[in-house]
Amino acid sequence: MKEVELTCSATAKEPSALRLVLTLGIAGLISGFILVFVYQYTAPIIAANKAKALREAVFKVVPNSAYLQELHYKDGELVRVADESGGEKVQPGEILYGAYGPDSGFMGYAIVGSGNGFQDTIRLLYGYDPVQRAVLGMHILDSKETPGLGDKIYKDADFVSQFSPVLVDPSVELVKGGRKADNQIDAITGATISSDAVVKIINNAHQKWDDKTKGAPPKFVPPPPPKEKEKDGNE
Amino acid sequence: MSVAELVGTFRNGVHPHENKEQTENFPIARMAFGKIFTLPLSQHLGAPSKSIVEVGQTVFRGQLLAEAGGYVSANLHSPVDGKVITIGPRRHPRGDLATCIELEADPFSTQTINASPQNDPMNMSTDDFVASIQDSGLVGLGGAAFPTHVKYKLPEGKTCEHLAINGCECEPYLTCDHRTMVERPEAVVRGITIAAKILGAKKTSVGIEKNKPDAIAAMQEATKNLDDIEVYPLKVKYPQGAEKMLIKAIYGIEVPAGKLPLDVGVVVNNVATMTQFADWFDEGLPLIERVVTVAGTAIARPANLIIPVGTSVREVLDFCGLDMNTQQVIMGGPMMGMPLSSLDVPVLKGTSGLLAFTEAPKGHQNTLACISCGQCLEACGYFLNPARLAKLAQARRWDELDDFYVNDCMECGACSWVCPSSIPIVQLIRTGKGALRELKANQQA
Amino acid sequence: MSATKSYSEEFLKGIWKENPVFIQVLGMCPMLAVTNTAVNAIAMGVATAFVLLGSSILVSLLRKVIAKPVRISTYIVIIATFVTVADYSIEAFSPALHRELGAFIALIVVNCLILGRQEAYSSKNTVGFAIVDASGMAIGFAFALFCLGATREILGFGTFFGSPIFGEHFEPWVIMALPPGGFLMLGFILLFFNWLEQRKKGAAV
Amino acid sequence: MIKKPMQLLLQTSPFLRRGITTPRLMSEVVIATIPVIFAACWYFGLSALLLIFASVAGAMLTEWFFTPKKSSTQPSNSLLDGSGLLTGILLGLTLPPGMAMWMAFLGGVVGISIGKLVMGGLGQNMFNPALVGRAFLQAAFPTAITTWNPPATSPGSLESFTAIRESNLAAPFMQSSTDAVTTASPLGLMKFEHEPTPWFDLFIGNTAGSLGETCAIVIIVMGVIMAIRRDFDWRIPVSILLAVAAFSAIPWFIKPELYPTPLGMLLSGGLLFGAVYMATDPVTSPVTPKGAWIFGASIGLLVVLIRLWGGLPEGVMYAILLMNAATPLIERIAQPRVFGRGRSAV
Repeated sequence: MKEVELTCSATAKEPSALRLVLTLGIAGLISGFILVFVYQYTAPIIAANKAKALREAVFKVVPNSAYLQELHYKDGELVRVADESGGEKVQPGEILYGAYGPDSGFMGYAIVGSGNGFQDTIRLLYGYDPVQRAVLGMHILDSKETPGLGDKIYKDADFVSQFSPVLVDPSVELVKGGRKADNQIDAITGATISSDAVVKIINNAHQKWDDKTKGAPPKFVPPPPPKEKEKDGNE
Repeated sequence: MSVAELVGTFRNGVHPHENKEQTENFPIARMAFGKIFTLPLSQHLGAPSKSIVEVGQTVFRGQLLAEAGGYVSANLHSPVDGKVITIGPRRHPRGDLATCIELEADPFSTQTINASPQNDPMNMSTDDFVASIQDSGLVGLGGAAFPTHVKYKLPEGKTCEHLAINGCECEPYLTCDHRTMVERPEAVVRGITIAAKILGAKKTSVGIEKNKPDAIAAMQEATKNLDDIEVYPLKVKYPQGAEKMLIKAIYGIEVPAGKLPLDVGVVVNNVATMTQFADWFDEGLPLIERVVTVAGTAIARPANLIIPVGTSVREVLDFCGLDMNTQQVIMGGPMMGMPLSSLDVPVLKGTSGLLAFTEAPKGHQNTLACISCGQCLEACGYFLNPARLAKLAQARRWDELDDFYVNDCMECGACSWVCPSSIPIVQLIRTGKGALRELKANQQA
Repeated sequence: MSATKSYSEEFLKGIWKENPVFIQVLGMCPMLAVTNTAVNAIAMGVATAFVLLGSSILVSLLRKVIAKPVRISTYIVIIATFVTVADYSIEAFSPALHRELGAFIALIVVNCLILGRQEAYSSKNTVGFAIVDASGMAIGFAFALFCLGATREILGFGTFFGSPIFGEHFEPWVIMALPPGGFLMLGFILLFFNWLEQRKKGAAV
Repeated sequence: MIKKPMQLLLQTSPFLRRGITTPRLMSEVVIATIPVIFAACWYFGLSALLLIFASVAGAMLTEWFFTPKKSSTQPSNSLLDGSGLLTGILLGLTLPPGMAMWMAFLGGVVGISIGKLVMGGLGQNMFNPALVGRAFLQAAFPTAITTWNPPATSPGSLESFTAIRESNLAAPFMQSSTDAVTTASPLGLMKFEHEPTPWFDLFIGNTAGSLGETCAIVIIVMGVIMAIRRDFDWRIPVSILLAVAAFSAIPWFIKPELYPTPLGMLLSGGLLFGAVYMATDPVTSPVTPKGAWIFGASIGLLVVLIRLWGGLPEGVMYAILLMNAATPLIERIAQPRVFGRGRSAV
């Protein structure tokens, strides 16, 4: 590029410090204004998107569910995260989701698990029924597995459908050449390591939550509808 | 049991087709004298000699024509009875013009030499001996033409334990040393006796490659009553005739880089030089003629000929029946010799062979990419990395050549011979050496 | 700078003669990472175009105000602003796309193409020319991304804009869907452009 | 008759040449692959020929397309030196028998273009072109290249020779892995099932694997012949095999039930083929004798590491490619000691 000026002109007077501060100040001010405006406008939409994505995932792994609420384990029982008023914030890793049917009846839990795959960390969500002691469904949230091979853990419908349901006792087991028992998953040919990772993640997550989900599930408390409306009205 | 009998050679090296059968069984013959003799004043290593004759002066065979121009220089004698016709520039086999004394042979002379034996060398002091050899104009007859007397003047503090006599003749085609050993073993032994006496060498070793069984037999026969001379049959391998390789082959000693054989107590001489000692001291014959192998595909009657120094190459080749379609004429051996651009150049003191070919060796024309096969490394007697040197030279990275010891290279040509991609490695190394020398000179200036 | 330059010339140079990817080899990071499908490539191209255009206009407007010693910092602030705007907007309106492009949207900040245009052009030209130059460069960049993305999608997934073109038995070239495939493909495309160039030269001789 | 003045050639010494040229060396290696090709046909039938043909075609066509034409009548050197042909054959021999022909062709194209031509042609390439082609195929078609067909049940019979695998003939861009009969390679069996393969089967080649790598005996014999003819540096295969034997013996002594025997390591997978035909590529291996030892031993170590503890059952290809990259470095530190000097200072 011929236009590039390689050196500052030596004859030009060195600008004052005030000028430098002013320049950056103006740039920062303009930038700030734009960002505040954009953030104001997009933040609720982004939040709504995220919530919607999560809901969809939960409803997928717990079939026929229609409502969900965030739960966490406190003082020997699972309680709603929403009940925490002013208390310490709950870490995302300590949250699981209770899924409820259209009649507000408890359908199962949706649990997030993560662990090492073939390439990178795999994050997944699985539905769990503490009564049947079975995984109801599995959905990969995040993975960078090899396209065409490892990515079959979410692209291959046959593999995914094996998780609805699969028994967790004594543990979910990976086998080759077809599943023979209700706690078995048939590995994807050529992607044994990725399949194994999925099964391991579920087993690990189950170990963590097994005892905590043995008690009675908390009741579904529908969110107060007027508040939502108010927000919508503001827009 | 010596190291030589166990090993019998040096490490690495190559074995080109010997091609000696053309001449190895013919006795040495004498070529008829020609008309014109051209004698360059510079036909040895070192300073050119200085002419002491005038144009028109009549000279006789064996008469001194030019005196040594310095310590590292040699005298020059007339090979014929005749008349000096010019002293001026003539074509040198190197290709350039050099000052030469041109003689016209006397057509009526019998060309017999009227010389008398020198003093008894066995009773001479070293200094007298050295002066005497310098008078004889003797230079190394193996090819480099290094004035012989220099080797016999041992520097202060150095002693010579061993005298190594080089009868390898590892260059293909050449058989002049071979025939000399077969036909004049007693002259070789006489020379060795003189040399060993002067040097004070305790033992003399004659290294001969095993492809010359008759020469080995003749030398063994001639030395069977002499305890201090031993004949070593060596494995046939090129470049075994190189001084340091020969020392390694016979004694198993590596001469340190940049040092002389004398630093490990060895003096190396060619067999032909030994016969010259005998001729000079016993008959008074200075170096005015030598045995030359004339061979090659373009030669109808290959031979080993005694040829007076200064004879025109054209006369020699025509005498041996030169083919009309000759493509290449080489003075010396095919591995280290020099190509002639013209046949009208004289035979020199260092000329061991004249080879003429109807076609140039194949594979020279197409240089291919280096595939790093490493064969040049296995050929190099000095364990250099010729491929790397050639690449550096080609890339003109002269200063890096020194890191890979380019100056240790003796340019034997084994790497070029072996290269499957026909890369002119030696040529590139020569170029690199020259450029490096220039670079260093400039840096010092 | 000569006064005779025309708008059309300034516009076209970015698309072909000084194409940011094929000729200047700029902006390699997004180029290699997110061009595994045509859609991703175009989205990245549009996002970059938005940032480039926005910051070029602003820089050109402020070119008399910006003090020389802090100009680079100022450009970065301006560029970062537009990148954040683009980031938020994509996340709000197309979460799926945002997930695909991931961190590479934020990395537009360090795309040397954008900073390069500010330093080399917008800071020295009027708004009109800055817009024309930025549009040309942006289109050139997007075009290059598209070439790469389309080829990689066809080879890596057997689809074009998501619709299969080879039928169901297509064997995907896995590597083309991975970042190394970007390197390979870019190499091949550069090879192709050089080959074209050489042929043109050859024809001219 | 007028005597024509002689035209004397002026060259520098030496005036003799050994007469063994690079194309001749290449063709000797090509000839040395013929028994391997024959063994491949014996066990895998016509598929072997089809795949080799396809990869050779890919390699040669690319070479021809990109090589500057000197004149219309005289093809340029690089096409005739046999290196492209050799690359094609070697690549073909490293492919599984069920691979699609179009993939083999593509491998040849990539191997020559990226592996050789973009680096500046023969002698300039850093990586073995055949392995570059195979690495590309491995990255692009990981399923197809690890799908092994079992060898013919009655090797050498006419039916098993002419029975072409359908997957070989897959149309360009289409899947090749439709063949139902697949099996695991000996290395895969050992790694994932801890099930060793009888060494005699490995020795004669009656196992699943790439076309050229299964029959150990043929490769060993050809390797010995080539080493005697000095077509390559014998130190490289010898040091690779010694290193593999040595390094794989250690874990085997500790846990014989979990790790393969050193003999099994030597005979299975592409180790012998890689050591004899791939690692010995002169261009991409060190020229110095010391360098050859370092190069070979490092390959052996890497092979053992990848095979026993890596994610893949086989590691010969990556081991060789990695050491190819290290070759200039090795050459730098492994200069030979110069005659009459102490340790080389470089």
